[in-house]
Amino acid sequence: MVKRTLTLEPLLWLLFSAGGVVAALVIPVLLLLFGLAFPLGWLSPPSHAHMLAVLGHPLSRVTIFVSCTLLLFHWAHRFRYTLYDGLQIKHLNELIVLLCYGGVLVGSIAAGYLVWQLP
Amino acid sequence: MDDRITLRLARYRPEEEAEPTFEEYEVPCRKDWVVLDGLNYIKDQLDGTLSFRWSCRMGICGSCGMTVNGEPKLTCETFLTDYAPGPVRIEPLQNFPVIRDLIVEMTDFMQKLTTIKPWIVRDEERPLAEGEYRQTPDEMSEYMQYSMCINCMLCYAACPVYSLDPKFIGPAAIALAQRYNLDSRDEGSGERLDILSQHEGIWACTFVGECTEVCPKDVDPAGAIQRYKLDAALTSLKSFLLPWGAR
Amino acid sequence: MRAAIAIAETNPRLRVAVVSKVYPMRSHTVSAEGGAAGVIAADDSLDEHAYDTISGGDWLCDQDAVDEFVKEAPQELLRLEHWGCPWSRTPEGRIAVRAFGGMQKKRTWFAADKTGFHMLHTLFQTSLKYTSVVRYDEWFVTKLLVDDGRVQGVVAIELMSGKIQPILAKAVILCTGGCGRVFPFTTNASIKTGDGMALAYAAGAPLKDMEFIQYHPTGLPFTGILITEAARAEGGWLLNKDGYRYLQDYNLGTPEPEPVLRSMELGPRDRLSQAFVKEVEKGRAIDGPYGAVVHLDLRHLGRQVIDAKIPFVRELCQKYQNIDPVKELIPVRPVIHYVMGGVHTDIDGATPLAGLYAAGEVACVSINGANRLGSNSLPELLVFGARAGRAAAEYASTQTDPNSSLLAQAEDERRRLERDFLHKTDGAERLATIRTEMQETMEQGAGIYRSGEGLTRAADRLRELQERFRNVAMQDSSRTFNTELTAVLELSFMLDVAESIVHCALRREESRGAHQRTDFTGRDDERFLAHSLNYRNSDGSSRVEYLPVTITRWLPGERVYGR
Amino acid sequence: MSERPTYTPFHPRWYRPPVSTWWWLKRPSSRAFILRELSSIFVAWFVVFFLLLVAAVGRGEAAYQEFLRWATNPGSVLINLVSLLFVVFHAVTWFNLAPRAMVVHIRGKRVPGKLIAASNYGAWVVTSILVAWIILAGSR
Ligand SMILES: Cc1cc2nc3c(=O)[nH]c(=O)nc-3n(C[C@H](O)[C@H](O)[C@H](O)COP(=O)(O)OP(=O)(O)OC[C@H]3O[C@@H](n4cnc5c(N)ncnc54)[C@H](O)[C@@H]3O)c2cc1C
Ligand code: SF4
Ligand code: F3S
Ligand code: FES
Repeated sequence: MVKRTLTLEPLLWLLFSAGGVVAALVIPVLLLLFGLAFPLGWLSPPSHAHMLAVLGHPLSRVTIFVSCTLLLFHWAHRFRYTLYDGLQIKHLNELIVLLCYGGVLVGSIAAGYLVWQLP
Repeated sequence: MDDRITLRLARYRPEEEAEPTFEEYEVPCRKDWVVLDGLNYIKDQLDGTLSFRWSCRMGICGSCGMTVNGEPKLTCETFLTDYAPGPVRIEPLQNFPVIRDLIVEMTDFMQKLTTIKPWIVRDEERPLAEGEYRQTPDEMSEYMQYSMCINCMLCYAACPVYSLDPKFIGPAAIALAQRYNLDSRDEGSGERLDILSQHEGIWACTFVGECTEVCPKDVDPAGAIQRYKLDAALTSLKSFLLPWGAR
Repeated sequence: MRAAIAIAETNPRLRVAVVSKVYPMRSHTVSAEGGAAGVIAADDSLDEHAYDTISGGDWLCDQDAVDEFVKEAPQELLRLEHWGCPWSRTPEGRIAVRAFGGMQKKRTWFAADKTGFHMLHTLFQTSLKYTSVVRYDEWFVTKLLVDDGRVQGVVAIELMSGKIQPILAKAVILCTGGCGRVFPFTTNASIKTGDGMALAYAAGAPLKDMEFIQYHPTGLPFTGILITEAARAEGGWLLNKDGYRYLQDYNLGTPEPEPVLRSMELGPRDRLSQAFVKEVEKGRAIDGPYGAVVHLDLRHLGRQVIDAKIPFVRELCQKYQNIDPVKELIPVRPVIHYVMGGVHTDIDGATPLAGLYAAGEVACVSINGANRLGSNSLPELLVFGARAGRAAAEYASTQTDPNSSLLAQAEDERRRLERDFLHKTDGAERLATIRTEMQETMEQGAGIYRSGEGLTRAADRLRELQERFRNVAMQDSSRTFNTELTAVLELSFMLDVAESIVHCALRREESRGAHQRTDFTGRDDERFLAHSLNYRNSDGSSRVEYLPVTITRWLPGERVYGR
Repeated sequence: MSERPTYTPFHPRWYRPPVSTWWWLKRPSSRAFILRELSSIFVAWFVVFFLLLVAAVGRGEAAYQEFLRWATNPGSVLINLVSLLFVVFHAVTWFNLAPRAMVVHIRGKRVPGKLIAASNYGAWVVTSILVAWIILAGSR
């Protein structure tokens, strides 16, 4: 039998897709609330205590960490190809990969740390 | 009835010039004339040196693809009146090397087509005496859409990924691979996956969707590729998690 | 393509060159819509298929060939199924069959209404599997190389580069399709210019039954795009100006709401096209911008049937005529569709010229007789393609390598092409003008109804056109993809084929199948139950001989439809 | 073994037109494509913005109020508005295209694409309401 060539591409693509789903499902409503509705005073923001309760729930911590990581993967994958196609700089491949997935790593660590340190 | 319309044609004569130039011709613009009729009029009446491909003039042989006003089209089903009052710009298909005038070089596709094994792969061939493979209309409808491809190359002309990286296997070839993968009679999807999961295969496609946009036969190569990606990703995830599992 | 696979399978050590002036999947088979006949239904039998074919061909078919054909057709179609051809299915997943003109049982296999398309792509894609098949795509053959009484290769132009080069071979199989383009109004693609017939004729092989040219009764006016017979098989009606199903006046049965096999709209093509001419004479046709038409009515079938069974018909009507057959009548008229005649071959595709084989529309094995039945041609390609492939492979295995004297011949041919066309600077005749005049001549002289007088006139005009052809002007001297060069060569082929058609038609003083003489209205089995064979004499003139038809089981009878 | 079917090795002078860097400006559909691809940047921005929020909540009441105040500055509102538009664009294209990649069979019958897209939109509405409800439950 032919040996399957193992590449990371399928894995990255799955992460990208999962991130795409998360992005489509939850970002709009969160941005609407925190980015526009609260700052512009359409709605009054929740109390600190409530936010702490919501975010501090163990389930939310895990969700937030995972979501952030997936979103970053989504970004990295798309951005990488945008750079390839839009600017035709595929020859800088290594640099781009470093930039994108480095970003994912840094972002995930940050997200991990932040949800961890929530009181 | 006999309005006229100007066609601005890209000409390229490799023996004489380094780059294509444009030339203008005036042709009758009749209600039932397609761009191809205009070109034939030029070739027959005005300038015999104009070169282009065509054959069936009924949208099935796939040889008459050209760029009409910037869009890839089958010229035998693109009406002149839709472009009145003109002028209409006609160029060879994009993303391919131009051999001459409106003729492009497409052996690249022919080679790629062979690599994806577009035939029924069976571990064991069924003897003729045992009759046909059973296949219900539902099973058939799984792949039917992808078998409609006429190899007209419009999708390649539209795909930006192909324009930037000619090594990309490209929409029609992948759609045809899917056509056989999804055929209940076929057992070759594993072999094809090895070829298509290389970087120039499915993963290079960023789902621009242009290919589906321009396809005259509603093959939906973009969908085929997406579907393939999902299948391929799950398969490789499986073999990643259970490396000692099946195969 | 079928032949190439057969060779590759028969003897994998033989190297096969497939030479085609277009990419193989662009060949004209791709346009065939309706289906391919092969006996598979439980209530059907090989004998019935054979009988339909023979009576449809007005007893001019060789019955041994027909027997072989009907026997192998289902096998070949099945083999195609195994190669992946998406034949339409019954709900249980078996092969579905539909009715077709002139057939008394439902036996036509179909892949919606793009049968030829699916067949060709399946064949082409399957052929990619065989490493011994080398393709010469977009190579245009200009001459057969004959030496020592046998054909040993061809001379071809590689269009992309303009290189003129011999391709030597131990055997050559011609599969170059028909010659519909000698007429002005045809369903045939621009590549169907009778090249193979002219090549074989020039090399000394005889052309058989060239006078039999089939008109298809339902083509769209102007473009000549074909509306498949399947449209009638699914229940379409032909109406004249008064909305009347006029076929009932022509001894083709009585109108029923449901399609009845071998009756009315499902009668054979020659009869239907002849009825059209009569209808025009009676002034009951409809005047359109491109001449008289009648209407094809599909409206009563409803959208669902149309979309499921004949979607391509709807697509074509909408795209090219701006008509939706679900709601509107389709204007149609008879259109040149198929040539029954071709290079004379035996039942294994072998021509009288050693080393030369032919299969497909270019050949005349003689299963089509004086009128081909719809859906018999596609299986013919398969059956006789495969047979020719096997026979040629066997022949080639016994032959020595082609001798080198051929190279000198090829060199001559190259010089001829360059002198007469590429480097030609004089000449005053426009290529397109000669072509148009030839086509008009053919339509006037050798159309649905012919007369001795008309044919003689046509023969004279063609002679004159041959003369004028010598004075044709060439504008393009480029080597790269010189389509003017191919056009001029095609014209020269077509002129030869046209002359052959007219000569054979003039000699055949009877009316049979697609050949209807106004001056000899009856069938004359005494004198003409025979194939015409058109040879080229060494001085370039042509000669027609006759070969008796092989009759094994069915004696000639009357063709009866609609009863 | 014989060699693979080969094509004519002869190469006349072909002309290969260069691809412009700005190819994606030429056709409306490719412009839409680039916009969709660019949405990823705003996804990244959202992650940053959201993590800032999480950080602020983590540092206590004062920091949280500070964050809310900071979010009212016109620059941040503008970015968030643009991001919102992009992400909604992303969501719409994503949901519309999903049925093409996913072919779902229920009892052997293929589920029509429209239904899949519709259920995606349904899921979108439900999650949005759920998230909003969780958060707004605590607003005064
Ligand atoms: C619109 C339409 C519908 C039809 N529908 C049906 C149907 O429903 N059922 C049915 O049974 N039949 C049907 N037919 C008839 C059938 O399709 C044809 O008879 C058949 O396809 C002929 O096939 P072929 O292989 O002989 O030739 P083609 O498919 O025409 O192939 C000819 C090949 O020869 C090559 N060639 C020709 N000249 C040269 C040269 N000089 N140098 C190099 N290469 C050359 C060409 O490039 C091409 O590849 C239909 C025909 C038409 C036009
Ligand atoms: S997928 Fe469509 S556009 Fe592409 S080659 Fe096939 S028919 Fe043409
Ligand atoms: S246009 Fe190209 S990038 Fe993919 S979706 Fe189509 S192949
Ligand atoms: S000429 Fe055949 S597709 Fe246009």
